Amino acid sequence: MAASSSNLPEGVDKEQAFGMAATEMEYRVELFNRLTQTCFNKCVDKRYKESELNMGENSCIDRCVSKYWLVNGIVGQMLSAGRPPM
Amino acid sequence: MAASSSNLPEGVDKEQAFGMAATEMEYRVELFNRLTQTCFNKCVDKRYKESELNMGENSCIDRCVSKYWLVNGIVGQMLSAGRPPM
Amino acid sequence: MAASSSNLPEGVDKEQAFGMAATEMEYRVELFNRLTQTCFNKCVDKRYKESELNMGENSCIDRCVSKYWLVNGIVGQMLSAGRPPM
Amino acid sequence: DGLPEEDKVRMATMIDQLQMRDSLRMYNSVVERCFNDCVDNFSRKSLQKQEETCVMRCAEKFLKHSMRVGMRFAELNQGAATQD
Amino acid sequence: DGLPEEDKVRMATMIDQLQMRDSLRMYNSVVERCFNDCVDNFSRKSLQKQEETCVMRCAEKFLKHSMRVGMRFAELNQGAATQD
Amino acid sequence: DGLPEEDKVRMATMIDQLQMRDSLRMYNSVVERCFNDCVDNFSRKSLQKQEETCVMRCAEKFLKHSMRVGMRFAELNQGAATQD
Repeated sequence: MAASSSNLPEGVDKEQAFGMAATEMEYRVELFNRLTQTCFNKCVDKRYKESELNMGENSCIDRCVSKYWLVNGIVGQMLSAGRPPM
Repeated sequence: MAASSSNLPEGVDKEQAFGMAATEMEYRVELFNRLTQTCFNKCVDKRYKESELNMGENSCIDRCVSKYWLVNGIVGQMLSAGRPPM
Repeated sequence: MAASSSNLPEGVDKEQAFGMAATEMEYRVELFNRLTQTCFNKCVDKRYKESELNMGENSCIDRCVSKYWLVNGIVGQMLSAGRPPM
Repeated sequence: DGLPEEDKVRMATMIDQLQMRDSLRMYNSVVERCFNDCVDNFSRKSLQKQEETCVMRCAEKFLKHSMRVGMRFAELNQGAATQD
Repeated sequence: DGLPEEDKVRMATMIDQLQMRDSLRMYNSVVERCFNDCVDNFSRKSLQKQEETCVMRCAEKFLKHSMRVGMRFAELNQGAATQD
Repeated sequence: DGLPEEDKVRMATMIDQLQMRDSLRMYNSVVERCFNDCVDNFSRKSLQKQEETCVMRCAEKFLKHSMRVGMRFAELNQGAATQD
């Protein structure tokens, strides 16, 4: 992220802080959205015979979220090994 | 959208108004883009034997747009039933 | 892009310049990302028997990037023929 | 907490706007998904009854799914996940 | 209409920029689609003649499609849609 | 070059933030892709050993792929591409 030197005009660092907070939030939202779409594809019957999730779908969803979270962790570790951390 | 109280510094409400206008426009653009991609997938022959849309494709497109619009309305009603309106 | 008349308040043209620079960067990033995803789909074996790219995959990737670039050029020419250039 | 009032307001506004943008995107994605899964016949402009039913079930199912994922996701974010 | 001149200019600038961003995205998506539909052989770096023809037809077809959808979409936005 | 110092700083900040956003998106897309390609069994909450191996190879392969594409892309941007 570089560049947080000291004698800048005051407004700049503040902009940067707001920008980073927005970037961080966007990242989490995107993670959640991809996880949601992916687990729907993997677990939910697309014939839509009813509007409830049945028991099999519900437990598939729980496990899918858990596994997605673990995969996220593994990939995160690999990426942060190669690069400077955020 | 909460928070449009009265004794804020004047700049904030204006920022908010510009932000909401941008969000609204982005929504419409995304709706149009998804509709366009979806109806191309449903209606257009991908062998590309010519560069014109034939009559069958054209009427499929018209009906596809109409149906997508109706689906958009149904889902919108369902969502706004559960939540506070925009 | 219209509207860069002369007697505007000074801040506006500067905002516009920053905005255009950001738009241009986002375009290049998106081009790169789509190219990367597409060529991975076309060239890389998804069974992941090893973590190296083999020789066949590597030369497929090089040619895929080259062809994607050419397709980008063709479509760009067609679009700019119909519309005012950026 | 040490933030000036003006910055707190601005941060809250930003969060509101990101959430609004996010729900609109989710809305768009549900429409696309349910249209794709439920509508395949283009001999008419209007929806057939069973297409309508399919769309409503699809959207409801997706919303329930999304809420369940949200709960599990929140648990994991708080490190409250249990083993197998 | 009651907006000060400065805000009108800013709004117009914002709309210009969103439209520019949108056309660039559309351009990127056409390239990806037509590449995917038309190019499948990677024994050479250059495009074969029939791949080039396919790409040009694909892009032209997509543009015509997009314009047609735009017209229908505008009609629906204005509530001018007719029945079946 | 003629830009005032303040604008240069602002431009650099903008580039930093776009790059940060872009790497996070790339990260999210690798996770989704490798999950999709490697995980298909949901009888347990934890990853099986061969799923884990698959995910790691997938991510590593994607990163190497991405770096190679980056190099070729940069060459083309500089007009340094050779024929066939």
